[in-house]
Amino acid sequence: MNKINAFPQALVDVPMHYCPGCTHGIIHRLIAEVIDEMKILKETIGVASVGCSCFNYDYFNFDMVATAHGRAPATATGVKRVHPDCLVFTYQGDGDLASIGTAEIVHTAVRGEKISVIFVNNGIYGMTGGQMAPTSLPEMKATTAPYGRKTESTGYPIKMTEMLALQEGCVYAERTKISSVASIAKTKKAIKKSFELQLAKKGFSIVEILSTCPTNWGLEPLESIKWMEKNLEGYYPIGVIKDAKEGE
Amino acid sequence: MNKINAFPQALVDVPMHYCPGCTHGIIHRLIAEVIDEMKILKETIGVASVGCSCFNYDYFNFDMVATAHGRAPATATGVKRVHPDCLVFTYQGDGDLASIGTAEIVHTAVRGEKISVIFVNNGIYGMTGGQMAPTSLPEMKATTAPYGRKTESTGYPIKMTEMLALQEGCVYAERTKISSVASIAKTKKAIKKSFELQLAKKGFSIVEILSTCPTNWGLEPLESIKWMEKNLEGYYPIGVIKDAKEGE
Amino acid sequence: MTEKQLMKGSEAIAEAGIRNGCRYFFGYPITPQNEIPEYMAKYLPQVGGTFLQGESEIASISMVLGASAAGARVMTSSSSPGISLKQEGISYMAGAELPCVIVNMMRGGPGLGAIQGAQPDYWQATRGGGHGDYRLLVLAPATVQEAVDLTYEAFDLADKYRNPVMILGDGVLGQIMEPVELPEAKENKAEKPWAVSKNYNRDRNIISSSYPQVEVLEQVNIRLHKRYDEIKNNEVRWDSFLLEDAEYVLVAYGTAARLAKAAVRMARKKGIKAGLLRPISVWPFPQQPFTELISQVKFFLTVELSTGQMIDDVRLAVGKARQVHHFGRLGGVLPLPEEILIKLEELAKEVG
Amino acid sequence: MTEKQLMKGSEAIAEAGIRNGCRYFFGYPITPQNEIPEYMAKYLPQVGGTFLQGESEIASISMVLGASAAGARVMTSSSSPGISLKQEGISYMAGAELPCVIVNMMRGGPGLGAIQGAQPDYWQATRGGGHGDYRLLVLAPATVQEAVDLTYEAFDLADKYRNPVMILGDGVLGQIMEPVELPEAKENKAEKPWAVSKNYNRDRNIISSSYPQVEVLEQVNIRLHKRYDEIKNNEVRWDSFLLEDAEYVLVAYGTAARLAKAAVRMARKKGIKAGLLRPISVWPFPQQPFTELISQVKFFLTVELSTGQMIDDVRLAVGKARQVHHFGRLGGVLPLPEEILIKLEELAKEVG
Amino acid sequence: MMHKLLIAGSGGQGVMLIGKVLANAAMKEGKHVVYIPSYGSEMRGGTANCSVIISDEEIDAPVIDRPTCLIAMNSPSYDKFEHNVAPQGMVIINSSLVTRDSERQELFVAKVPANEMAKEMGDERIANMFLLGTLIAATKCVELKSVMDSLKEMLSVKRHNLLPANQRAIEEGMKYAK
Amino acid sequence: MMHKLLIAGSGGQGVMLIGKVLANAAMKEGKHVVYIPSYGSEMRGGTANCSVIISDEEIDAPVIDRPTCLIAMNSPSYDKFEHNVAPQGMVIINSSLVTRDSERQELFVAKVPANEMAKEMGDERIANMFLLGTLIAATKCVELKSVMDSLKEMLSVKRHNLLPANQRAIEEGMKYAK
Amino acid sequence: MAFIKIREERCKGCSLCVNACPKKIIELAPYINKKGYNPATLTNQEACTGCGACYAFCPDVCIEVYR
Amino acid sequence: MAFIKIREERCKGCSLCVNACPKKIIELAPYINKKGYNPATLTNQEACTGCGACYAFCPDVCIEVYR
Ligand SMILES: Cc1ncc(C[n+]2csc(CCOP(=O)(O)OP(=O)(O)O)c2C)c(N)n1
Ligand SMILES: Cc1ncc(C[n+]2csc(CCOP(=O)(O)OP(=O)(O)O)c2C)c(N)n1
Ligand code: SF4
Ligand code: SF4
Ligand code: SF4
Ligand code: SF4
Ligand code: SF4
Ligand code: SF4
Ligand SMILES: [Mg+2]
Ligand SMILES: [Mg+2]
Repeated sequence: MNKINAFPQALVDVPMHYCPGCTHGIIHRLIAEVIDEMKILKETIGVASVGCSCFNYDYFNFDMVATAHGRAPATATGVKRVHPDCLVFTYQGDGDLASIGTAEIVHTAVRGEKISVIFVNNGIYGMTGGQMAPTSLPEMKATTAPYGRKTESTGYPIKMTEMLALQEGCVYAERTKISSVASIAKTKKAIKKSFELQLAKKGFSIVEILSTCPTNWGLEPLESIKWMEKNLEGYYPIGVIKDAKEGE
Repeated sequence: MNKINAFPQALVDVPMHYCPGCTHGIIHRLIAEVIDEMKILKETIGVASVGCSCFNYDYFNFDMVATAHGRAPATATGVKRVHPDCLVFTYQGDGDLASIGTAEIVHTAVRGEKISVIFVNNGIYGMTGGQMAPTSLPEMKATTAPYGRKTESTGYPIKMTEMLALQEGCVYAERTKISSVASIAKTKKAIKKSFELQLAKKGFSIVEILSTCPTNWGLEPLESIKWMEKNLEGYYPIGVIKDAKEGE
Repeated sequence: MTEKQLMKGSEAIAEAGIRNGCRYFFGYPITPQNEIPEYMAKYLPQVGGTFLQGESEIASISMVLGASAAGARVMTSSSSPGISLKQEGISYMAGAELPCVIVNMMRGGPGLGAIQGAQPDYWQATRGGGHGDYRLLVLAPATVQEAVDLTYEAFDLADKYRNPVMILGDGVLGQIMEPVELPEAKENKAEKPWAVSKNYNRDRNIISSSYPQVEVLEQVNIRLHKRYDEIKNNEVRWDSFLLEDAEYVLVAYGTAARLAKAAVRMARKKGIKAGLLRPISVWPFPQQPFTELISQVKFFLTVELSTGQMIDDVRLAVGKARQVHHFGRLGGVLPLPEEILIKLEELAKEVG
Repeated sequence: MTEKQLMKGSEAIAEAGIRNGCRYFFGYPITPQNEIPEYMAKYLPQVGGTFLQGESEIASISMVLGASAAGARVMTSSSSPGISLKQEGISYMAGAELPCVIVNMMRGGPGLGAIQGAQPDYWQATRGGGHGDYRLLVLAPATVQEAVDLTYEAFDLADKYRNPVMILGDGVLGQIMEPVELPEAKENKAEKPWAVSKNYNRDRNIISSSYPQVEVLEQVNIRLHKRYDEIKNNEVRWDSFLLEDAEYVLVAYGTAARLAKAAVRMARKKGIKAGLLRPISVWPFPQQPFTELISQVKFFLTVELSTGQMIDDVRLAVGKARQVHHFGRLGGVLPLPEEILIKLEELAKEVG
Repeated sequence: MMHKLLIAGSGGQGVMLIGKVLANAAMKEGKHVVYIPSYGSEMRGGTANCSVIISDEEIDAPVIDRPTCLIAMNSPSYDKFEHNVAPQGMVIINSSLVTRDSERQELFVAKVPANEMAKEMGDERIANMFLLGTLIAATKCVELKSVMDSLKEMLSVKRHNLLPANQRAIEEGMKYAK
Repeated sequence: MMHKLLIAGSGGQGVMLIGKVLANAAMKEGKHVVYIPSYGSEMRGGTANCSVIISDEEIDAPVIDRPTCLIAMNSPSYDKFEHNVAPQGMVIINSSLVTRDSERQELFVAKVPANEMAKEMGDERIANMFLLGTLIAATKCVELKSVMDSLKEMLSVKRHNLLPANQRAIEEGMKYAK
Repeated sequence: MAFIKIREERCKGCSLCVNACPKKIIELAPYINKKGYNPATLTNQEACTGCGACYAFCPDVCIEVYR
Repeated sequence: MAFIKIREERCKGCSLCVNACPKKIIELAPYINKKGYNPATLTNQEACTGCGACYAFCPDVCIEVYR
């Protein structure tokens, strides 16, 4: 009789502040598991962004830098240039990465900065209470889109990962989701691949993870996952968007 | 015996401050000619950005707003939302649009803001004295890339227009150049098309114009044009990148 | 008298804006002021106005610049970190002489800090967090009713002086609900012959803060500073509480002033002759009432939710004629009136 | 004594940084300080350092934050509008207790203004243009040699206090060339046990400015302000010229101080007992020399390339014991020593 | 008389509604009133609270140190706030979820099995109304009528059919104020 | 003695080089010196200028109001700056490009056909050196030797073959100082 | 023979494990934990296959799987 | 019969028109204008076709074409 799923070493054993059923927690665990498996706990530096995950430095059991809203890729650039042999990743929400931080993520990809980006897309601003994100779906309600997102005046949801994949500096881009045991495993694989590519000094990579926000979607956790698959995934198809050219 | 090329009404008859042979002047004239031909002088509002063209409000003979470096698309959004029936365009350099103003141009395109963007790409920061731009070519020298642009640490030139064309809100995107009578005429046509699409309320459009910077390239005006065609155009092929779906 | 309504500070500010003709709002979410954009998103469309969430605070202030240049009554709001991001844009608007109303619902800092109400951005607001020697007219309401009244007026002041006006509140003001009387709803009829628009019957208008000739820029600076002097002459506002015979004067603005006022009442009950001077316009700062008070007063005590910023202005007004002390709690902690009273008593004991 | 070299202010600053172990530079072009990034782009690679042009000032300061968190000696530079954009990042660095050196080569404002040297950002530098009640150590060199010496030292000070240090210059200082003696080149050996890195032999490090519990944030604020007090005790710097018997004291920093010094010399030639007090650290501001001077002095005259900002600090130091006058030219115009002298004579005549 | 009321519970329990209804009722009676929500990361933890100050005189400080009356809708909030209550203050406990006794002898404690009573009335979501009833009866800070007027205003018209049930709950609750 | 030198011309004429060579030479002589370039949008118009202050004493103000000596390398700069020159000051004119006479009688004017002389010497780009020569001879602000040392330092080694020609030009120019 | 342990004090009662378990042997308990949530509990240890689905889905890392 | 007029005071002597003219009938003048540039001049009016290439290329809008 063995414990087959230990509490990951790369996580600190404290309660997390996320709402019940919020998939941020699952994603944290996956990152931690990958770091454990790769045995790089002491060589990893995470960069926290601003969003519901902004306190994740309390949960990740390795060195962390918390920076300003949207600027994690630039801060990670600063960290990585000083410690090129460390694994450096950012953890960013869709408001952080796809709205205020657009310039930073685009240019970090353009530079082919050797970092990994974990992009948690829940189509809404979780932390601040459910405002519209650039990734919110057409007609989706949000506190700043009380009548639903109108495409005539706010456009269509932005496809950041596709945009970033266009850049030559980006060596790998995949969109995954958290909705089943299989998709969770796939997400973990994608994170691992991104980390491995980084350590092999290949370049910039991003894993976009379709996630949920039960609280601001006004749905139960399980319903949220279903809603995500039915709606968010419809607009943001999962799969590899850009694959590493060789090796790995 | 008729004067067949009058000084455009949409230009003020004052000397321009551009360096000898700088193609900014030609682009100014083309915009003015289009406005004359469309008879919209009194309904046009231009938004000046920060770059060598930042004083163009002295030359354009219509209402102008000058704004902060990189923010012209956002300012144009503010203007256009107040005056939806006016023709509103921005005039931006590659430093302005492709570097500091990345977030603003991307999201203005995403929103499908009904403005026209004249994007003058000379692969360098002209006004500030020849620093590297995100559009500078690999190995191209610049004052902040004294050993030439190194792709390992600064990546490859960014293709903004291609990125913007991806957005559903962008209805038309074309890249042209200033190098011959024909390409000048083509550029004018592109500008006109963009303006017409705007007045037809179709959405966002952009005309990227490959231009020169004789001063900071350290070349004579004519050589500059040749260099542009040989090098800049090699990386940035001209042509329609996204065409309007219907009508026009 | 219209009927009173129970309103949240943030929402009341938004409604006051709408009632004085604000038809454009550009902003980006940040706690503790999200109710302003959210209210605008809901109600602006109902009066034919436009709410747009910018992709960032910088985009938002740049949109405000555009809409203001186009002649609209326009507003933005944020909280500390977001206001820092707007500094370049604010400087541009001051330089281009563009009116707008900017709300800062301050929170604990520096950096990401905490989201509870605090007052650490007084200097940023009154001294120009941005570059270039401009000034903002800065109004600091203490109650929801005052927030309504000052915001309403702010739009007129901004247009009158062609200058941005800031409403300087904090998370407490933004979140509490109080009964308010709302002012009459008006359409904005302000003539703005300088604005860009269709221009069939006039010369072209240029809106810019760029003056490459230094001699010209110097003249612009002089013109702006004349206007600032005018504002200093016309727009100084303050409130006083039991100052007539006060020997100890507390000085505080906004939420801190409410706490200080409670402390003054408690002091009076104990026979301590305390009073409160509450700056309402923190720029221009009310200098004159201090001059008048000096002879009767033993010391001044500023109460701020910071380590002491407004205290500079008090000292500038008072000189070294009297001691000016400071009491503050930081980072979002609110001092209790009792604590303020204790500090006051201690200090009073020292002077005997 | 090493040999002197003729160097441009901006380049001298860059070289001084490199010589004190600065190995990382992140910045974005803006006149009049482009020679700093350009110099760094050329010479940092030669010492194994990294120059990277950020996509904006905001990206640059965020990279600085990252590199500083990672333990590097790191620098950024800009001029007025660009410094406004960095305010949020600067506040974050102050909140996260991260060292770095920031250069502001001020120019005429507000807005895009003009590119010539001016001093309109004194308040922004000394009062925190960003949110959240932090302070920067701000050093204001007047000559290229002093720019070298102060920049060199700035890196040590930043590390010592774990706080950003600002070099406050202007377009004139940035562009002129003067002979300088360069200090010895050192490698940075500063131990930074708090920095993020590979961490085989220690607990994890967290760098953050986020303190959601207000009580904790209050303690952080108190800790920071204790450190600021330490800086006030240790790092006040000023220079004096002919103050011993001065009856009229000019107060000026940076380029304005050079102009004022020339005026003082001219005044002395005319038998007017003028002197110059030149703050070198503008935060912390040298208060004490003023106290010592008051009895001998008839009035103070600040000379600033602004409408008067440092004058607040002088008044705070002097109180109302003496008049403090202001003379300034704006927008990039430099006053001639003659003009300053005329102003001085006028004022001297008034006091008789 | 200044009533300093603190209403605490978990996110979905209708804590904020009690506070707003009270504040609105007080306003209708021409009283001075301030409603102070808690906000921010606290909310996410699952606990929520708000304060209401009601007074005949101007209210200066929008902050409550020692509430004169606490409604504790669940255990965590009871544990968190019991010790803050003013001496001789009042505690109204949702005894359906809070089982332990008060640690402070001098407090006036009313135990209201709000969830059970609500369930009995067929709608567990109105548990908060019972506690509101107890509060107004115990403190007399506002009248029942103003509360009902206030509630009517604050519920959207299509929910006005719920008013009678609410009123009954409030009236039931009032009985628990000894 | 304080020399306040203003060197003006168009972009490609080597105006800045004259200034830097002078400043460097002055430094070598242990003098106090400040070199002040003009910069910014002015540069783009095609005119360029710089100032150099050389003094035995500390230099306070890094600004020149009335230069004691002006080098005008072309007409526009002559027109622009002639009136600023200090009373009894000196003007050194590139007479290859400036044809009009001085409007101020009291000035010391040296007319140097620099472009022609340079062309004769086979390299029009060293026209500036003639004018530099005239300046040092007329003002005695620095010695020829320091100028040559300075020039040697400032030219990259692979251009040191140009030094003799430069020296000749400077020496030729010196002859024009009356 | 397998089973899981649920660290109740970490659990937020989100039910994701309840839904994930192919054997449908997890339920929310009728009582609440310190944080005020009804924690998940294993109802039928016998049936547990140790498949780990519950662990994979738990956002709060409450579950330990033994096999 | 066609010709062009060149507004010399606007001209910066960039030579783009010189190169653009298919008839090669534009040259830079030996003298300089007020701004210090050698302005473009038409050397052979007879040959001008009024094609407008020079106008199209002139960044400073110096040229008027008559036809
Ligand atoms: C400069 C700045 N602007 C705004 C905010 C407020 N803010 C905090 S988190 C956030 C957005 C969070 O959304 P997202 O990135 O999608 O993360 P989520 O909470 O959904 O995981 C915003 C706007 C801030 N902290 N700083
Ligand atoms: C906030 C800010 N940062 C930097 C600058 C300095 N600046 C002025 S123009 C410019 C870049 C110009 O390059 P580009 O946009 O390519 O235009 P070009 O001059 O090449 O036409 C920069 C960096 C500024 N004015 N404001
Ligand atoms: S607000 Fe949304 S994203 Fe944030 S923790 Fe709660 S459920 Fe998750
Ligand atoms: S610097 Fe370059 S882009 Fe600017 S005007 Fe001169 S040639 Fe044109
Ligand atoms: S391990 Fe599998 S079978 Fe066992 S409880 Fe978990 S999900 Fe159910
Ligand atoms: S998934 Fe985890 S948190 Fe959710 S109910 Fe199951 S054990 Fe509890
Ligand atoms: S119109 Fe044509 S032919 Fe005539 S000068 Fe111009 S380019 Fe030459
Ligand atoms: S193209 Fe225009 S500016 Fe250039 S030489 Fe010809 S006329 Fe002159
Ligand atoms: Mg999100
Ligand atoms: Mg460019």
